[in-house]
Amino acid sequence: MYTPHTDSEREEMLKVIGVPSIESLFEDVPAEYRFPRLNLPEPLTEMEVAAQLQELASINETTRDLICFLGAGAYNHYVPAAVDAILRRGEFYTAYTPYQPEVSQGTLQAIFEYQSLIANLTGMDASNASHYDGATATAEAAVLAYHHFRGKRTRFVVSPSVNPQYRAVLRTYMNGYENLEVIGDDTNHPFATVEDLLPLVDPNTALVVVQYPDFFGRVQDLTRFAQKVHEAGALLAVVVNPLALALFKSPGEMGADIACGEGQPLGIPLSYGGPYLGIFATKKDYVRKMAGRLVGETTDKEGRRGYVLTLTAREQHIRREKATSNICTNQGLMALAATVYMSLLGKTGLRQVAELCYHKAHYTAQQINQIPGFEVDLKAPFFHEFVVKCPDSVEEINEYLLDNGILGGYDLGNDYPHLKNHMLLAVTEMNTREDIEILCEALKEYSHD
Amino acid sequence: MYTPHTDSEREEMLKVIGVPSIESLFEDVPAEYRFPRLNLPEPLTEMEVAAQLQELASINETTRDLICFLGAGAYNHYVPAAVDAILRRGEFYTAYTPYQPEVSQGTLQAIFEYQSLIANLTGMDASNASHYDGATATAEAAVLAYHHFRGKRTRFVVSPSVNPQYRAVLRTYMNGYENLEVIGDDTNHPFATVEDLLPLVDPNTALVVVQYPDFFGRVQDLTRFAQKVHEAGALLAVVVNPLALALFKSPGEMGADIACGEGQPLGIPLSYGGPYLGIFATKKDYVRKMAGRLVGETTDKEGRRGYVLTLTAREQHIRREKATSNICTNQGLMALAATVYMSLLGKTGLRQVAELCYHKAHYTAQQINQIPGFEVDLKAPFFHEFVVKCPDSVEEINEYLLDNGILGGYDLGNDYPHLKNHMLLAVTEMNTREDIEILCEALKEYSHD
Amino acid sequence: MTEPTIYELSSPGRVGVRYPQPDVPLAELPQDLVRKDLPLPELSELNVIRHFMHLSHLNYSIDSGFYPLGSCTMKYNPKINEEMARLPGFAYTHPLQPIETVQGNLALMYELQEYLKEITGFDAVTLQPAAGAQGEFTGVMIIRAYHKSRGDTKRTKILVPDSAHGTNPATSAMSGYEVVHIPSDSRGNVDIEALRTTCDDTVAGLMLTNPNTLGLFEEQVVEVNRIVHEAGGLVYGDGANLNALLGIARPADLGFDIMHINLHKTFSTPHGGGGPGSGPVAVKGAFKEFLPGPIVEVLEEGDEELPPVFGFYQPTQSIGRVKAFHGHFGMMVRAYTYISVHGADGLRKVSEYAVLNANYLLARMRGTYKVPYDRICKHEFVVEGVWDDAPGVHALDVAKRLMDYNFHPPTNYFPLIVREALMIEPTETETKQTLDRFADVMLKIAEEAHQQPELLREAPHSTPIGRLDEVKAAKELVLCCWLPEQVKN
Amino acid sequence: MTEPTIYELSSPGRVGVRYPQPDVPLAELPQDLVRKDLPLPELSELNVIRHFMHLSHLNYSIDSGFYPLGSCTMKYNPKINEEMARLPGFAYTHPLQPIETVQGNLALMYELQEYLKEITGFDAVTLQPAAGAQGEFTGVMIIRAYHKSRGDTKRTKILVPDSAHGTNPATSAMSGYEVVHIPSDSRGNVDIEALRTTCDDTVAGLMLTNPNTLGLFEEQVVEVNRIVHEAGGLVYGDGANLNALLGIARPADLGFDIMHINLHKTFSTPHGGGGPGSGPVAVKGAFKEFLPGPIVEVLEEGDEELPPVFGFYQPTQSIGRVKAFHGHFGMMVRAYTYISVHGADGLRKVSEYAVLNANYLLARMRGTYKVPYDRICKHEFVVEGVWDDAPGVHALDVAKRLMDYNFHPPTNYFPLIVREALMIEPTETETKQTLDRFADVMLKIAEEAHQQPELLREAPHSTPIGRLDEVKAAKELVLCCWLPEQVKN
Repeated sequence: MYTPHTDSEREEMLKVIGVPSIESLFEDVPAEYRFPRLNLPEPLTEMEVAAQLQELASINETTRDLICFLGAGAYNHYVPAAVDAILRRGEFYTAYTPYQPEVSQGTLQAIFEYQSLIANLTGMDASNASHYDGATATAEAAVLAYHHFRGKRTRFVVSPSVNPQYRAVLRTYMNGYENLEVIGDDTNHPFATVEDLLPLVDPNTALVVVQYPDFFGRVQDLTRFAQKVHEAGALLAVVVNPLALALFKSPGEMGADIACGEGQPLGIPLSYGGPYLGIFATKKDYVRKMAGRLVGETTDKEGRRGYVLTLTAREQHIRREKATSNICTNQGLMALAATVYMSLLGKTGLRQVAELCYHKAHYTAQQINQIPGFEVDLKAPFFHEFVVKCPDSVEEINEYLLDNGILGGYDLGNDYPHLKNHMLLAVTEMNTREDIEILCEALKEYSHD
Repeated sequence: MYTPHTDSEREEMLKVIGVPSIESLFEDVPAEYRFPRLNLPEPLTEMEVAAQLQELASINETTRDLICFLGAGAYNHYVPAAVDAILRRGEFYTAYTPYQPEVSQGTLQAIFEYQSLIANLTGMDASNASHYDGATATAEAAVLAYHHFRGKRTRFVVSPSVNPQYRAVLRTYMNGYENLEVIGDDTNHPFATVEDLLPLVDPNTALVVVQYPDFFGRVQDLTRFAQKVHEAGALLAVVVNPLALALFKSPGEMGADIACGEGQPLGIPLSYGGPYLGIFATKKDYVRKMAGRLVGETTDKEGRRGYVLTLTAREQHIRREKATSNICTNQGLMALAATVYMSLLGKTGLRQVAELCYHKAHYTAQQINQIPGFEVDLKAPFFHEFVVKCPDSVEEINEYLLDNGILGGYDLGNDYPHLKNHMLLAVTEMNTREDIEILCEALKEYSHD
Repeated sequence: MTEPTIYELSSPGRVGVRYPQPDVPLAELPQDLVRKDLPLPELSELNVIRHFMHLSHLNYSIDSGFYPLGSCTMKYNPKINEEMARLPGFAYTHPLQPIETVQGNLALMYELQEYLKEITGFDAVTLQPAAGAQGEFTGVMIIRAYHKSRGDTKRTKILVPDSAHGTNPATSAMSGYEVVHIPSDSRGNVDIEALRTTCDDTVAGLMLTNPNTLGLFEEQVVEVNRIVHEAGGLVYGDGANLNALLGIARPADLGFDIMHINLHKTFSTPHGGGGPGSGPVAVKGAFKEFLPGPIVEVLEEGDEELPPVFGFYQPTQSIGRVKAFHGHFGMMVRAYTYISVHGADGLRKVSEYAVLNANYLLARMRGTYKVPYDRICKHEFVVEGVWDDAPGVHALDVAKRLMDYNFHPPTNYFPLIVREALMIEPTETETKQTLDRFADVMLKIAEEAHQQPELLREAPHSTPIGRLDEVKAAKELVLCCWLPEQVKN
Repeated sequence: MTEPTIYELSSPGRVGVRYPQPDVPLAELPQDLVRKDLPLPELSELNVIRHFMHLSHLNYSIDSGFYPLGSCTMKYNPKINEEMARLPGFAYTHPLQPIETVQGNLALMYELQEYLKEITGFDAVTLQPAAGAQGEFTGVMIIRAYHKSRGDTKRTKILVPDSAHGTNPATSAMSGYEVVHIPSDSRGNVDIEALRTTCDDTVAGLMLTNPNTLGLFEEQVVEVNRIVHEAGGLVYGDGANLNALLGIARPADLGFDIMHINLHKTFSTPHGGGGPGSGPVAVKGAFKEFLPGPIVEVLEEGDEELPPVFGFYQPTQSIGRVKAFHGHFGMMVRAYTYISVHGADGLRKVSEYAVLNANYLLARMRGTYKVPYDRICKHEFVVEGVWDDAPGVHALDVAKRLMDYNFHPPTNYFPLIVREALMIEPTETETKQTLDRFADVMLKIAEEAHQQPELLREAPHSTPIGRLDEVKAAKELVLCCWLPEQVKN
């Protein structure tokens, strides 16, 4: 326990307060409910809790024990040791939101650099200081569009190849508003292209949301699509994998208005799904509508450069019910992780990792496509994830793979009724050629059995 | 790799130097031996080396996988997480020896606090800033005594129950001097008491070395012994386990002149034997003869308290061949670990750990003593280690234990010809009653088989 | 000393981390899709380490000093928590792994749900929300879904006391509700009469913080909740101030229906310079089926030989997901560790000492600083940072002056109902010695305010940088930096 | 700001870490042996964390800035090394475990031995020595044992050049040898004639550092070693300066017989504020059996299916153990990691760039600072920190003034053969930008020395504390602090 008072200190303090006991500090609590007996396990010492959690952790099978081909929104990348060395610094992780800039320049400058890196990577004018994750960042894109059109445009067109969980969260967020429609993601046509969405985009459309690379790993130039969306007066949000942007054209270059997405691939451990990092960047015109914190550069009286939270007038602690979002906490430490990761890899390293993913995924896809019963569409460009049509249920195949030490792909049947027996496989720089061959061998054996 | 120059920077630098190429910086190296081709494995990237070392590390069986009853100079204790949190701070571990006090007060004050804690724990007047390990600290006690008597006393009496490896190192160090004798540790009489050593202590004796608790775990009051040694004009060095001193009388209180020993039990991981921490403390009279660094308190011009390396005139970098020791490096970071550990546990915690060790070891000893074929001497006081007389070779018993997930004790037959079939068992706060019962069950089964 | 940005430290061609060459045949790249420029900085590993070490030295943090930021519960973040969250068995699991391969994770999540239920008195918990504000959103959307499920469509308002956190009205608004403010009475409680007159069948619910943002326990809390319930509304508890209630009172017992819990406040997960947080939501049984799913439950009970098998449960009338995957698992590991080392008695001690520390500081400052609602406080209290006989000195000046004494300032200008508020929350992990040093400094600053006001107005004097021009920041709006070669273009 | 000591922060009865109650019946304690008082401080975990964080902020370190300390090779300590040494598979192994349970450790140690042999050209290596000084001791004791084994008892002297590290003569003395100093010639090399006239059959060996402590390659090194060998002596190589020779020249090829290697210099294991180091010793085949044991060797060769089985080998004529167990294993993991990421080309690049950086700085400073032996240097160089036309300014003042510019000073007053020496070793991990900033500051300080000498004499001005009274420290000799209650007694 971390309460430091000794008995005599406690007594001295009570005397100064002028009460006889600690209990007397709680007389304003209704007596009948005061001091309930909580039924919790007996306290453990640090030594015991360490043993207990080591035991719990050891029950899990991890991506270090298994060969991992699972992605679908969370990816198994290498995180250089220097990232965690910085994250472990108490000055960063035990600081609060930098509301007092004079004693928070470390956090502020790091976020400013994060904003710069994300703006550069996405080709946008500005990034915020982060959202909770890719899903909520996507939902915040819809919130931005809603406010941009002051609620007058009520249609939100979403591609079926946007991550199903992101679509679900977007729907939850949009439920707060009356009379909106979220359409386009008819999962009976999972492989619909962006062009298939165009007929839905009308003058009442506030936002079109597509993913790039999409949930199935596919990459498509969105330049013409963006033009069409803009012709209808709507905004275009592109859900990105930031790592892919080291290799492929940025959403900014293609004309998107908002780039959002999941920053986990940028140096954040899988950690069973969180904490991750919601990326959100936009063009100049929409900066003041963007939710979440923003750090801006300024100077002090002596002209020294410094950083502050800026445009706080948008935020809930000032505007209360008139705020565009209730967001308060961001993912500061995860944004720091991504900043350190991108700084370490830099231009060369980030591109190299993206290319490794690309080449390894393509090799894997080609190999699997040659296995009887398995089929991969090799025509459409993809990044590091692709759909495998399987001869059997994905669940069964995955069980077989697990017995062979392999964490298989994602079962697309979970989200798309038409994609029973379709598996989504991800390949990263962590997968050696040997891993890939072990996978292919296992699939071959499975198809023989 | 960690060389940051880009090609163009390298060229600019060569130009400023005025040479055409990097090779031309090496023309003073004999041409025939210049630029040998080294036959080393191809370089690995960080990602690859991490995988390779994880693989190597996973081959080992650890004290987390096995129930550990092995001690004999290195002990399996719990290290609170806060210790490593501080050790990981770059400001500490990437600093050099604090020769420049104005920019090294962090290291200097931490060592000053270490010296204070060790002096308090051992009951001595002063501690140095640490030696390499318990063995070399013990050897340095002999060096101190040699110099104290200016080489005129040539006998060193060492108890057979001093750690065999420490005795070996002491002998190696003493080999540098002519005509010394190291006697007393006749391993044919391993259980000789300190009283048995007294007849060897004569007016030519410079130093008597005993261990407390001794290698077999036994604890004995040394007060009268110290008197006798002093009557002969010799010095008494006591090799200590610092953790035991939280429970038992300090060597200072009993009259020892030097307390030395292994600081590993104070928050330092087993790490296959090193780096550990050599403890060395002594009485006022011998401070100026003590080898190794010393930090002293002083002030700056404005009267602010500060710390400096002091009595450096004793050291090799000033005195060269007239120095009492060639010591240069100490175990600064390990001394920091011990300082943090002792600060965290404090008076209460350190005593508590020592008592846990004591009670658990005694319980274990009693239980084993009841197993047919196994015998423990329960009469002599002991701390957390004890000798078990076994019905069979220790190697065979340990193999059996290992098959049952137990890391058995140390085979005393390695060092003491008369102690074949004798095992030295250590029990610490890490061993739960369940662990102890598993051990006893296994020994029972062994004795039945 | 200002630290250059990573862009300014960049040198074209420098590489920080190497990666292997591809070990597979290269695939063709779709040239029309490939990016031509990638304007990112290029640094060495040492560049990066030094840069961020320098930045870290510009931060104040709990690990470096006292951080009495009201409403934020800046307690010590134990180091063991950090170790546990980094155990490879936890850190290297993928959120979509088959449940049979992650029973350790699910067991931990399940137990954490159970602990939070026991501590708060509620019947069901979702761990999904990412932070307090998202917990609030989840809670209010549950209120909405609940009324809707009963066909009760006329409820369009959420009541919010005037002492509430800014998130409360913002949440209500983004959940489609009209916000109606309820005033406080002279003791700092919700004005019961005002509440009574406002409560009718258009009220969906009340968002109540208890202890409130004045640090005061709502003396009429049971009555307040009864009034709302009688009008058919629900009561949402803002759990930001739970640190005062562990083992003291269970919010569900007091009549709350729904509440979020800030793991990053009460349960010691670090604030990370602004996040990540974690905001589980607890509800009474009637609202369980509205929770965002999935929730961890026992699929097969364990016995003496075998542990239980855990899996996921999908509530039937769920408001829908509020984030991807299962919430901030890393934060759950830390909170679980924290609860495990405390147990029931330890948690009660946390709240007792949090309240003791606040009252001690209050006692030491009372008389020198005006205390607008002066009674026994809970884990925090609010004073005025202004004196009638020291014109020109403001709460902000007091706050900035504290920095010169190596203290982080309290929250200031909140709550809004106190003039020039200074909101002070010491937490239970601080020693008496630290509290005394802080109180001494606060008294000294009060003296300075009267005798050397310019010392305060121009403070801080000792920080790496002085007060910053916030107007310029908002006007010129420089939100990112660029590589030198980009700037040239 | 001075930080209180942990003794001053202590509060009687405070507890930082809890431990479980005994789960076994209590044994009786031997009351006459039990300690009555235990005068140790009592702090909370947060007390401890804050205290050491504050202390850390008072340190300069490689991670915080440029550290051009000559002879110390303050290169970047890669973070991956730290992670690898902390892998539970390594960190939680006991040094006396059966070898079949620690094959991972033994494989690593064996490979490291092999790598060090290949890099230096020697035939056998012991990893046991704890640090450079102990490596030297080991080496000189091997020289002693070797001569003794041949019945050659008249050799009583060790030759040491006047530019040697202080450890060399100290080591020779503690190994029972008389030290004979050899002067340097005008190019900074060993004076060959002096060496020749000194070498006779009383010489046991020569301790030679190459590059020497002037940072200069011994141009006659082959001849020097030949002369010693012809006299029947052995040549010991002080490996402190190996960072200049990786892939450039192998010491064994140049004629050295025995050498230690500082893993904490050349192979990037951190200096830890003074240690731990690690000082493996490498020898030519003739001396293998004299090494301290045990040494790791292959017990059974591996094949395509099975890895080799590793075990320990005990040299037959060993000088004996120099420390307990197997040496600083944690440092070996780091060095192994470092060598693995470099390979042959990478290691050569390390030395090339270390030498490039030193020559670049030398080129920038030449003309402003007097260079006593001015030729192409290796990984470091020595200049004078004094000017005839700036009386009253000393090398120490230059060193202290550097602190005001946020640089760590170079080594000063060593080597002794240079007047007011400043010994500068930049290492290969520093960028040109850093070197330029340092050179600019050095030039500026030279200007200040002439124009505002008091700026130097009273430096540093910006550190947490000024120059300290070392005489007082040595005279009053306060070597530890005590609890307040102890002081009272």
